[in-house]
Amino acid sequence: MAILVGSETRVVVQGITGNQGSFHTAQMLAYGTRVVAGTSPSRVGGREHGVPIFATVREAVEKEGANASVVFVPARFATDAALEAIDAGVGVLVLVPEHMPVQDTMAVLAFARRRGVTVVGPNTFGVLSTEGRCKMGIPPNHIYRPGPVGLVARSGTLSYEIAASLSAAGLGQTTAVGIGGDPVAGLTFVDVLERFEADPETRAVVMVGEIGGTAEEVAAEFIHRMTKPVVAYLAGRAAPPGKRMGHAGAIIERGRGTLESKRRALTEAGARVAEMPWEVAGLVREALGARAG
Amino acid sequence: MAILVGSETRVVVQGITGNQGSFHTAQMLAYGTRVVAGTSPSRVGGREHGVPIFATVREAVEKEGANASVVFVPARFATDAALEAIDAGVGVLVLVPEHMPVQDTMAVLAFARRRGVTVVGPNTFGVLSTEGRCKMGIPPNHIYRPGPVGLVARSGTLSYEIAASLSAAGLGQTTAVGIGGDPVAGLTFVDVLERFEADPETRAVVMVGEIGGTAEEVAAEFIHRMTKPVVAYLAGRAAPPGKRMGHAGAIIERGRGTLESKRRALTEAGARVAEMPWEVAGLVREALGARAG
Amino acid sequence: MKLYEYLAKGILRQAGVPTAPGEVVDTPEQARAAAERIGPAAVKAQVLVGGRGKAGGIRFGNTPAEVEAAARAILGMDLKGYRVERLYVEGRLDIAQELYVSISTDRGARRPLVMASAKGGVEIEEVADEDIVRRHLDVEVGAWPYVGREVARSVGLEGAQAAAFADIVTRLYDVYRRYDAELVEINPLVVAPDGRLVAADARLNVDDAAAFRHPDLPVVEEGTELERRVRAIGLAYVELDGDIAVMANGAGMAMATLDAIQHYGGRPANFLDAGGGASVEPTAQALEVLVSMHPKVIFINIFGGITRCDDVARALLQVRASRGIPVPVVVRLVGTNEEEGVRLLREAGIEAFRDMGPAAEKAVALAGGRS
Amino acid sequence: MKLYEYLAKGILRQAGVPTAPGEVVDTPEQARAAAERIGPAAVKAQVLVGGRGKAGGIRFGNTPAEVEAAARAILGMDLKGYRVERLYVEGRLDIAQELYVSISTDRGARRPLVMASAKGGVEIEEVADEDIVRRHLDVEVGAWPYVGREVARSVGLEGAQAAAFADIVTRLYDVYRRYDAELVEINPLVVAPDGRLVAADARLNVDDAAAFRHPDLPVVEEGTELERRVRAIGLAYVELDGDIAVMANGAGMAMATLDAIQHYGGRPANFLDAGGGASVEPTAQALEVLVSMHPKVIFINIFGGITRCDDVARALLQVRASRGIPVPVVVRLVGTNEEEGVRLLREAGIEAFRDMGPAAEKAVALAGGRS
Repeated sequence: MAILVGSETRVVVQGITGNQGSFHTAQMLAYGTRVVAGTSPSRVGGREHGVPIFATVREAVEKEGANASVVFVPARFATDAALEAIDAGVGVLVLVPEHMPVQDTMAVLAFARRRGVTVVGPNTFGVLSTEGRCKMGIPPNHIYRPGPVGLVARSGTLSYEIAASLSAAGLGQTTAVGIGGDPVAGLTFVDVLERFEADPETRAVVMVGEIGGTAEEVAAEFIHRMTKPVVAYLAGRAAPPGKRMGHAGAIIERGRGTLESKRRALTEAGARVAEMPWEVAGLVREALGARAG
Repeated sequence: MAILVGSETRVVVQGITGNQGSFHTAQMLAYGTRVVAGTSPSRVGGREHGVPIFATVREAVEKEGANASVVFVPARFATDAALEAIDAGVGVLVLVPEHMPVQDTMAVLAFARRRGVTVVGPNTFGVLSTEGRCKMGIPPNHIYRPGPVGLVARSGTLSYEIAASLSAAGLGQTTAVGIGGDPVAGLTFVDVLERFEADPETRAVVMVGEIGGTAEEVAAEFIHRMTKPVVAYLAGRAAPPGKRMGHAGAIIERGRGTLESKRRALTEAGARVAEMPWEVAGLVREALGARAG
Repeated sequence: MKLYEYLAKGILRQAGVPTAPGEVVDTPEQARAAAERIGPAAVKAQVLVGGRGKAGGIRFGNTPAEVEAAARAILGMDLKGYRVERLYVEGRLDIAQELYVSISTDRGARRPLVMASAKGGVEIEEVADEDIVRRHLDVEVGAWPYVGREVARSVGLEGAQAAAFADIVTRLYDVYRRYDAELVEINPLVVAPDGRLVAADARLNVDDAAAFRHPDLPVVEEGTELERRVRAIGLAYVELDGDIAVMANGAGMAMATLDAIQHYGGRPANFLDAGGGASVEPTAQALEVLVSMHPKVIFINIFGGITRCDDVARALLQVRASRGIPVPVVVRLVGTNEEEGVRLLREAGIEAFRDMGPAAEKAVALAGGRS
Repeated sequence: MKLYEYLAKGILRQAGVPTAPGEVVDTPEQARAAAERIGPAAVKAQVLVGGRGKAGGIRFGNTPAEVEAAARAILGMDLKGYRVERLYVEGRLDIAQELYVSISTDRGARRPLVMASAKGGVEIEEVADEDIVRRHLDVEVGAWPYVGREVARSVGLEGAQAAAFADIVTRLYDVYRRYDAELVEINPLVVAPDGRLVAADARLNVDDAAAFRHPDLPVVEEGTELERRVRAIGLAYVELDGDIAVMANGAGMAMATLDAIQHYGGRPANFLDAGGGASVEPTAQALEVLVSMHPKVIFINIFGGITRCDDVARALLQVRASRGIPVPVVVRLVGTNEEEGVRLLREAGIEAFRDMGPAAEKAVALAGGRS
């Protein structure tokens, strides 16, 4: 088992003929993902890496049975692409682009809520499930192994670092989910934690947070009630207030979003909080051992 | 029993201090309606016909338990009033004003749909239920009698004419509903027919339609499946195409909305269609007799 | 409120929809001057009726002299009851294909509706249903480019043309929203031989109820002179071709009253809704309009709900006293304050009816019976 | 992107929010001239930091001479690291009460949030929670006047003032939407002795990601000169006060890298995200920036997912060859094409680390150990 995506996920790639879209389509296919269609304004009727190209997501849904979409178009076209996918009836929508206007994101999420669509991102590396071998997004294929750990992160590369260290320690993953680095995102930590809590294969959860907003504090409230152990790492201790640390969402503003607040909330909720990324695997092993004993 | 409103309906009047609002509040109270609050930008904290005046619908809901609103503000403020009532959590919203912009009405209806609010109107005389003595709107109090007939109409005065003739013939009404004379309205004929069909006290339905749109044709599809008899009268036989007959919605446009099309659809659906308004009562009596026999 | 083609085109052009160059003219000489700037041109009557082409309201000219002659032929024409007083001189388009596209309000669905067809150039009612693409819009989302792309695909467009079409749909929706349109239509949307799309004819109907939001929009007066005059005093009025002048309270009642007259073989002269709760003054104004029409009979049909019967009686007697009513008046009067109203009329020698049917029958008889 | 007060006020004024008359000036003489037109005035430093008043960045003058003197005192001041180069001279307001109102994006709720308080005039963070009214907006409906009326009631306003407040909320939301604002704030919203409401100070922060929709908006350059320069080449960069220059790929990795340096007692000189999948050229550009900072050590921390380790190695060697790197470089390099990258560096005499911790520790040691 896994969460969000799996063997039944039939993916349409929006923007399949672009540099990013084409490269990652090949990578997703290599991982085993059922990429059944792509969209592009050009080369309609042709193929990219063997995948048929359509003008619209609606056609991809109707003709190829696509039920999930991953968006690789440039940020300023991403809102249109997202609304198109929701309207066409996909169930899961992964928004890879960085720099989507926040108010556009809110409009997309409102429409998605009405249509019951799960939105991952924007500004996310995506989702990867080891069982069913489905990847929607951009994480490197080789670092993940099947196993009992659910991984949820705001950041891409930092989560790859941690996934690789888990894999190296023999702690494979059920699903890795990127909620994205933007201030407003579809999936929250809580949304993902709920799914991991309900997923029978997931036995422990690793949560990679960072400064900015209060998503980690809200997650802590849920962690209180979780039966599965949670190990957290939080990035941004060295960040000064008022400065955006790369991610649009990674900023301490008006006294909110400090690392200390997040660490305290998570610790009080019973999560094990690693000081450094390389400590995560050890804490997971300890948590799994403690739970088993 | 009755539909839409009844003894448990607690009404807030939006625009209670205006000429219309004040006059009809007195009428509604006289009928027996539980008018529990009014709103007005002026005289907040005061009373109108004994009804407390608030600045917002939210306060009327929180402090007086209002669960339905009837709007008497001028048309250009009606959109704001309607959205306010929906947002404040009323369950039934009656929009009396004529001349609300149609695109505003669509926005109001979309919001109402999301919040599960029933909208009657705009450009409606409202709703009156004899059992429970609840009137939201402007129909004259004296013409209705308790009885087995459900009445639904686009037009006010024409439906009063028919209600009075029913009452005179000893055929009282469960509920009279005005869906309004605008092209886009909250309740449709079908919405109301469904409720009458489900209402145990209603034994026959009178439907007063008119030229314009295809609401009567759509209603005919539902009437096919109804167990209760329907008597219809349709106004506008003498109307030339392309001319608006008073109601914004009463116009034959591009070949749609003709009386002939409606009459044919209703007749084929098994409804009794009266040629003239004064024939309605007789057809109802006949229908009830036929059904009883 | 309908806008003339040239106004609709101006709005579309401003919204970024491609149109041909064009100028509004009032005289043949102006048409010639316009043609000198524009080149070969279509000369189009600016009247608010469909089917101008078939009726001779559109002509073509290759030279300024031809355009002038075309203008001379059209100006002053009677097109379906409207006199042509203004022309639009527009650069001629070479046509590879004619498409149709519009956005209107779908009453039943309570949503905006995009309609498109690869068979444009004729009134959309004449296009077979299976040749029309229909796509409803979500009012809380609107028309983003993807909607246009989907519709473009459905009418068979591809590549750059599909993109141009999608762009036009988005811009049409902007116009639909910004102008509170009931209908914004491009028909035909011409595909030029070089593949470009150009709006060759345009309609824009604005919701009357939203006119207060568009004070800058030039008001186009629709209807006959009498209709305009009566509407100016705030009453719903439609001129018909019969001889029985009619007043009733409420739109539905007014329609039913016409139907009753027709039912008895009479011919109503008008539709007039005096309002569901009108007092003495507006009712008197409405009556004066009826008198001024010189009908054979005046028929007043009142069911007093909010309207008070005594007010109606007073209005009638006031008009009779002030200017006289030279034709028979049939009054049906029931409902609120009925007794007082009937008494007032009786004292003035008018016997009011209680029932609508006999009253209508009497009015028809007084007008000379079945026509 | 933050806008200066005077720009924010201009936008609010255009949107119909009442403001006092004001002028932007660059010199004391201009301030005097402005005061001659405006009368008694506040002279306000135009810098993008809060708490200007307390820091001496706002002064008052009753006469043109006093205003000129105030301007002279403020111009050139250092306010929390920003030099004052521009002033806003604004008509003085008589104050009966100070309110607070703003619309911002609530990340958690994923909705716009109206905040209001009867205790304005101080930073909202300093206002007790129970004195702040919070009202989320539905993005598909927006802020119609009723929302403002509800908020007005909640902060205790009545009558004409409640109506004026409601109107301001609606207009603020228009600005929030039209300018893709992250925050639009009026603080204080002054209640004048005659009861009128006037925006006395304003903030408008625009979403950087939406800047492409606002090409006319004057770009306000935030941050230090170096930060601006690095951002201009498209990299996320923040200047810090340490001596270890840092580059990593991905924002999260870059943050974690700083944390690791701090963990071992070192002080990072900067945050630099070279991108999650950057190729040779941008990586080389980023490295050149680090060299130009004259740090004690350069620390490169790469987890190659999409980023290729050999590309990073090539970029490093390229910069070393072209301009030299006069300080020690510590490299941690794992992931995609790791072997090739490590080999390239080894051939050039650089031994790459496999693990982040020991690499960070080494960098700190080379910089002189714990500070």
